[in-house]
Amino acid sequence: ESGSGSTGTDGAAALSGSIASDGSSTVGPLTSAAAELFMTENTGVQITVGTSGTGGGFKKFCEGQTQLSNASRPIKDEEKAACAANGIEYQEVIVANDALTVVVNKENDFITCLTTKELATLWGPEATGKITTWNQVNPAFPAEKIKLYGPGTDSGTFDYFTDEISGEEGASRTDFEPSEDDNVIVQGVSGDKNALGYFGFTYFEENADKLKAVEIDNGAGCVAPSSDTARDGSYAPLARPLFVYVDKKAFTSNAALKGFMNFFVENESTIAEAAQYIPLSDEQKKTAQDELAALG
Amino acid sequence: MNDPTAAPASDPTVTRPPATPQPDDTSGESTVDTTSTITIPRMDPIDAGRITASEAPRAVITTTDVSCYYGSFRAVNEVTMDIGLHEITALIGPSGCGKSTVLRALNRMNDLIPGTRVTGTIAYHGMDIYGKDVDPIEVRRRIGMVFQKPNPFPKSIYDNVAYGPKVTGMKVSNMDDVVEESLRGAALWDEVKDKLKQSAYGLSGGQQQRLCIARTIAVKPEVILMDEPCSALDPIATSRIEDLMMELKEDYTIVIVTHNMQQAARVADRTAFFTAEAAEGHGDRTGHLVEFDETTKIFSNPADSRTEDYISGRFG
Amino acid sequence: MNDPTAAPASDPTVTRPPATPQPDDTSGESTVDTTSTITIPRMDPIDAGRITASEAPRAVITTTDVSCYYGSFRAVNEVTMDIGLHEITALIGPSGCGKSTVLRALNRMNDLIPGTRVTGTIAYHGMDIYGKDVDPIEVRRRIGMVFQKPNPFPKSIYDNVAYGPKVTGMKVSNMDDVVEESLRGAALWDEVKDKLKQSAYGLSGGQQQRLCIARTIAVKPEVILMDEPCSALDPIATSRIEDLMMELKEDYTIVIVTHNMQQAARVADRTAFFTAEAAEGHGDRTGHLVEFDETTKIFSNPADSRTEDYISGRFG
Amino acid sequence: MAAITAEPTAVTRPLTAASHGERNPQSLIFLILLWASLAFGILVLVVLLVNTVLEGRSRIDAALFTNYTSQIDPATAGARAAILGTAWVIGTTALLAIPIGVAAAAYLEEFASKTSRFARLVELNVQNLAAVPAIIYGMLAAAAAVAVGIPRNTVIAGGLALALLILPVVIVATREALRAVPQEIRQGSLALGASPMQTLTRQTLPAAVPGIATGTILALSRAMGEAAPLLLLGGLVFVKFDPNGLLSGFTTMPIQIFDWAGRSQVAFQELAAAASILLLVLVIAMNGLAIIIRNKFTTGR
Amino acid sequence: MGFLVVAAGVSILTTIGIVVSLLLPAIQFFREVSITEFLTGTSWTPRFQDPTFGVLPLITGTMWTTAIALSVSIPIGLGAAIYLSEYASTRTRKFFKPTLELLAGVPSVVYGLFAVTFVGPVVLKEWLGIEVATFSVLAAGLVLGVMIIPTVASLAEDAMSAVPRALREASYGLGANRMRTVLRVVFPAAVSGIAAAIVLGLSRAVGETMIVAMAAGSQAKMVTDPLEGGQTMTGFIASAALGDSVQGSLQYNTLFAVGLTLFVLTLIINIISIRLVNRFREIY
Ligand SMILES: Nc1ncnc2c1ncn2[C@@H]1O[C@H](COP(=O)(O)OP(=O)(O)OP(=O)(O)O)[C@@H](O)[C@H]1O
Ligand SMILES: Nc1ncnc2c1ncn2[C@@H]1O[C@H](COP(=O)(O)OP(=O)(O)OP(=O)(O)O)[C@@H](O)[C@H]1O
Ligand SMILES: [Mg+2]
Ligand SMILES: [Mg+2]
Ligand SMILES: O=P([O-])([O-])[O-]
Repeated sequence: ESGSGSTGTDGAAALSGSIASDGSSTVGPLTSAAAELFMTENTGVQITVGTSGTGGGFKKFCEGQTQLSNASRPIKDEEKAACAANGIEYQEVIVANDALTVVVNKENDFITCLTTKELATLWGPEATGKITTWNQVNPAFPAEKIKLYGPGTDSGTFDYFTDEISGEEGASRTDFEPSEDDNVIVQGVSGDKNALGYFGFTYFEENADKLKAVEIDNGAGCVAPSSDTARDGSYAPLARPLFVYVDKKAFTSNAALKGFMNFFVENESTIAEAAQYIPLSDEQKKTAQDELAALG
Repeated sequence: MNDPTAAPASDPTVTRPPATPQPDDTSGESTVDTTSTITIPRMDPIDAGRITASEAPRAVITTTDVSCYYGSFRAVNEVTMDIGLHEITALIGPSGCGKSTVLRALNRMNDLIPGTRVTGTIAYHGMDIYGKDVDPIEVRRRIGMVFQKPNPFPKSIYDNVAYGPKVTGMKVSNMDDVVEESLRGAALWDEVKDKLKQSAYGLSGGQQQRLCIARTIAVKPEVILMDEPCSALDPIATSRIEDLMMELKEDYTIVIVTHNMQQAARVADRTAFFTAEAAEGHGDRTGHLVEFDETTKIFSNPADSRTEDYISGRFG
Repeated sequence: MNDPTAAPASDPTVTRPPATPQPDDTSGESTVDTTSTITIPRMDPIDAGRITASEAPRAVITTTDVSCYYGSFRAVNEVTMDIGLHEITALIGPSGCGKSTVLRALNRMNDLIPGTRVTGTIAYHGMDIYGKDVDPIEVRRRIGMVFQKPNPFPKSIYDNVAYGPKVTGMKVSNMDDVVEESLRGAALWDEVKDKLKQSAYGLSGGQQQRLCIARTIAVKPEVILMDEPCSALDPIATSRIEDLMMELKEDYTIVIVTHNMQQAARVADRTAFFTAEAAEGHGDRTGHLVEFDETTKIFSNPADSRTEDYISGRFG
Repeated sequence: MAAITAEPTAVTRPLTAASHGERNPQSLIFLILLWASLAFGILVLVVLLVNTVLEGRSRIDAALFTNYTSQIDPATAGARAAILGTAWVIGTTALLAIPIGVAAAAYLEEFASKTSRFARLVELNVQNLAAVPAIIYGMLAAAAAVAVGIPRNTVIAGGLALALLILPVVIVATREALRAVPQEIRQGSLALGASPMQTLTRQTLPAAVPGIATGTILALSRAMGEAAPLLLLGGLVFVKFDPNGLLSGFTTMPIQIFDWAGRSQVAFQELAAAASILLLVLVIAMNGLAIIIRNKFTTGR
Repeated sequence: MGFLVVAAGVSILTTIGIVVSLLLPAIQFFREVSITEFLTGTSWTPRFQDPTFGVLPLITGTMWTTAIALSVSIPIGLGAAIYLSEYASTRTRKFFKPTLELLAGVPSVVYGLFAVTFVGPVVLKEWLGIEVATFSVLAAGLVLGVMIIPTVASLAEDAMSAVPRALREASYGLGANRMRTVLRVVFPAAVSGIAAAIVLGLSRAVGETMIVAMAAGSQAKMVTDPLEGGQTMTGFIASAALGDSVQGSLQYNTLFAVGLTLFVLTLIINIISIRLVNRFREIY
């Protein structure tokens, strides 16, 4: 985990060294894209990107196994404690925006918009084994069997969704197909007319031909997920920022890591576009740059 | 006899002009009148194209220029001989000379070894047993076989005997009778009648071999081929089987392979002596029939010096 | 001879009182003076505790009450005999009577089969070869072995012969000489001298067997054990090997297993006849030594009726 | 000699097929069923191959071999890191498993007495280990890595997991190869006064090499297709570099395929299929090589 | 020589390693969760907010995929084995046996892909009109079955080939045809070896991971309908390994409790199989 070569963001001299990152499967592709662009210029740098989920990533991060952790939610208190216990200091860096998207099958003709209350009925812990047909969610819906797909319990998306919808992090029904692998959700929902699932906006964008995004009504009318609604905050409550957590010590000692982070933030909009993410607003970007600069 | 590598065909002691055509057995067809049988013409074994025993009885099986191959290896070359009805014919010769191969060719057991091939003609009552329409299964039912190592099935004694009639679809009014009769025929009934339901593996070697004979006669074959049936047995068991063979020949025709010359001398009416000589260069040895005659003649006054050498134990 | 199941020990024809202690060979120790040899006392074979050949020469190997086991199966029971120096000793008997087992016990080749066990004493020049400090490898170097099937290594002729001297770490000034000398000793030199570098597999069966003999004498053993060395060979090859044995006995002591009684009669000075009788009930047969005497005596005037039965071909 | 009573032969039935022959309806139906069983297996194999080839053929190109995987541009992404990673991991596997496996087999087959408790214990262990699910070996290797304090996602940990996985197979194959060496060769050598160890190294092992090679190649080809144990090592990562040592991070072909198959874009699915073709070709080639060696060996004897 | 003994000892070390690395965390696990709850509970949600730790859903998942797999591989595998050992010419066998064995060589991720993209949606849904879920126990089981055909076939063929020629010859010599010889002599004589082949197939099916992880679904529930998804023990371990848990946490130890269960299960199966194999080895 040591880096060498000249520091600086200009990349004039190629860097070398290795960087291990893990964490959110929502953020993973973005970091991978960043790494990919970075490594074409710095062939001596080896960056690995794992996708264990936000929680899984923080576990490794706080054990010192990784220098970067991708997160689709802020770090939790117990994770902070774990890091502190191991003497790991970190900096949270915002890298993109996301609109957590609820999707149904393309052929689904009864759902275009769901209220947050309906989502709570559908996904709340009490629903386990009880809410099994759509008309139980809304009498206007047909009495078809519900089939649910969602991210696994290690994912930040799961934490965020349960927090916003059930009001408590982790409070979810248990009888759905959980997967850390978002394509499983794509496959599942696109293969079954009565299925519903949720995940990051990127996955929806990539599969817009197979899936239908559900508009969300948070009391202020139905809003569809999009770059704009996510950035302007109207897609509530499911719009969220995405983060990368960086190990401070590694940042200063590992030139490759420093170079990479600077590159990441500098070229944030290009990277986000390439990976089909919702880029940062100018203000968000400025904050991120300042935070990195403060690290030295 | 100084050149062991000489090809058998060029051996001066046995001259073999092109085989005289035999009635009914060269065509490869089996649509011949099924009642006809062939009487073997008496011929001097040296002069004749066909090596026959003198004083020949009616033949059950006649082989003409039979060669047997394992893949490309010719194990036996051009054997021509006749098996006489209700006789015991012994095949003797040193190890590897092809006795077993010839024996197994007689009821198409060789078919089961991949890559085997038989050329020439083997006729059973004048019918080519390798003919196009011939069912090898029918051949084996009529020409039964007993092996060197007793090989009972891992079943009860009763089931061992009943197996043949069952699988060949024989019409049997009472299987118990068939089993008893067959076991009596093999001189085993008294020893096993109280333990018919016990495993055949509990019998002694000699009893097992007699069980195998009982099993064979249960399907009522006409000919029984035996490949060294006593070589794994002790003297007492051996002499029992030899006695049994003498009884059986009243009803059956028997061909026996043995490496025990005295056994051949004791039981056989006719004896065929085979040997194998190495081909030029490398190890492959092809077996061939040296001499076939009445047993007394073979043992007292063999026509070929190699027979004499073998009989007198000079090799083998 | 009417009860084949009688245990050998109760056989009336051979009475065997507890073995008389022999000098030097019962202790299991091998620190004996290596130059001492034992002269076998002359005793009547029937009355004596030890079955010995009459007119016994100096013994190279003496076995006392040797029984051999495969696992729990006793293959051979209490064999007591002496192998005379510069003699050819033949072991004969029907299949499965334990000839090979005894032979292989003589140079500890049986060690290699898991579960084998030898009881009693086998002494080589008075030293117990199963003694605690004895290295079986050294035993095998001094007591070489030739097998039934020629078993050359998949190497060149030269390498086959050179293998033994190499692996035993023999001091050899010129390996070429050793190879030539050994091949000459095995009467093979003239046939192979131009193709020493070719694979041994290209030789005929008889040549391969002589190569195996050459290979054996290359390590300069004192005794050569041969297990049916000719049974896979044709008459010419057989008689070459027999001639060779007669030559070799000038320099070596030879023990040969053969199923060809005439061969024993032709080459052996002394002959031991073994047989196996079935134990009560089930198939396991234990082999034992029936008679051991000068070859002429065994073949002309055997003391035991079973020997006579076997010699005259009544079984086996 | 007994008098010959040449009685006229009874009327002889023809030897043609009867109802109990080889071609009766029962037998034919039975044979058809057997044949269909075999055909089914082969058919599935063909369908699988054709299906994979149809899906992946558009991505069988140079980029598949030379490029790293890409987040942004699946159309030009490749399996370079996975191919090299597979080579590293399988190489490590071979270096660990072959010497240990051959030595263990030689011990069991040539030296251990059947009654020795140690040998029996080893034998029982080998038999049991052969049936332990692959994923368990992943858990073991992960624990071992943690125990010695190296990261789990390293070539050495992957090689260890796979080596332990195939060790029983190598042992069994080697034992069979040793057993197939004619006893006469050993006896010939020992009877000349060669020590058992000399006999092993100079005669038995050389003669068993083809058999050992056959079994080992098949085992390695199995290891090459294994993903489960490596997943347990945290092997599912985005790797865009060539592995360069035993402590290097890595990905392998099956993991890369699993990763790509888990992505939704069609281009990644095609990439997964293309990499599957590559992996299948490798597996088939290794199987073919093993068969060639085996055939050459058996006919040469 | 020392090296040989040490090498042989590696297998023992491996077993000890497996037992230790599974048992230590599993013991931790069973400090917090009673064995009874673990073995009899019908709800498996260890990673949710109110975790439950009944392993039965995973076991039913494994049982279903295994049962389906065996119902494919036993008849097909034995049929192929009989054909190859008793009917095929040497040439045919030389070609078809290795070809069939390729089925076992196909990497399991490739099978997984095949199950999800072809067997489920195309074969079952489109061709056969069976309404399977996207991830179904049925599709995973069928493909798993295909994968273990060679396992069953190969060992069964060995067992039948081990039946002495002499028995076959005795049967043919009595005029029995091939079918009867096979069914009445060879098959009964080889029965314990054939049983061992099936048991080995069983243990392969129980232990296979990637196919079920990719195709059977990831929802741990008591499986009652093979057209639906379900999670197996191996599937759970794989998916839990994809997400990560802190060493020492209950969730982390769960992995090892299931791993231990799997290990013990395959061990039992294997002991049965060894017994069977030894029995058929004893006969000849
Ligand atoms: N299945 C086989 N495949 C190839 N060659 C064979 C086969 N069976 C026998 N042979 C060869 O055919 C030749 C004749 O063998 P066969 O068994 O007929 O001899 P035999 O006279 O019966 O010998 P023995 O007295 O040893 O039984 C030998 O060279 C033998 O090696
Ligand atoms: N490796 C072995 N394991 C178990 N039993 C064996 C073994 N070798 C031989 N036997 C048995 O020991 C007895 C004696 O066998 P041995 O080979 O010594 O007989 P033999 O007299 O040499 O017979 P042959 O003339 O057939 O060579 C036989 O019953 C045989 O079955
Ligand atoms: Mg024979
Ligand atoms: Mg012998
Ligand atoms: O993978 P997550 O972004 O849902 O943690």
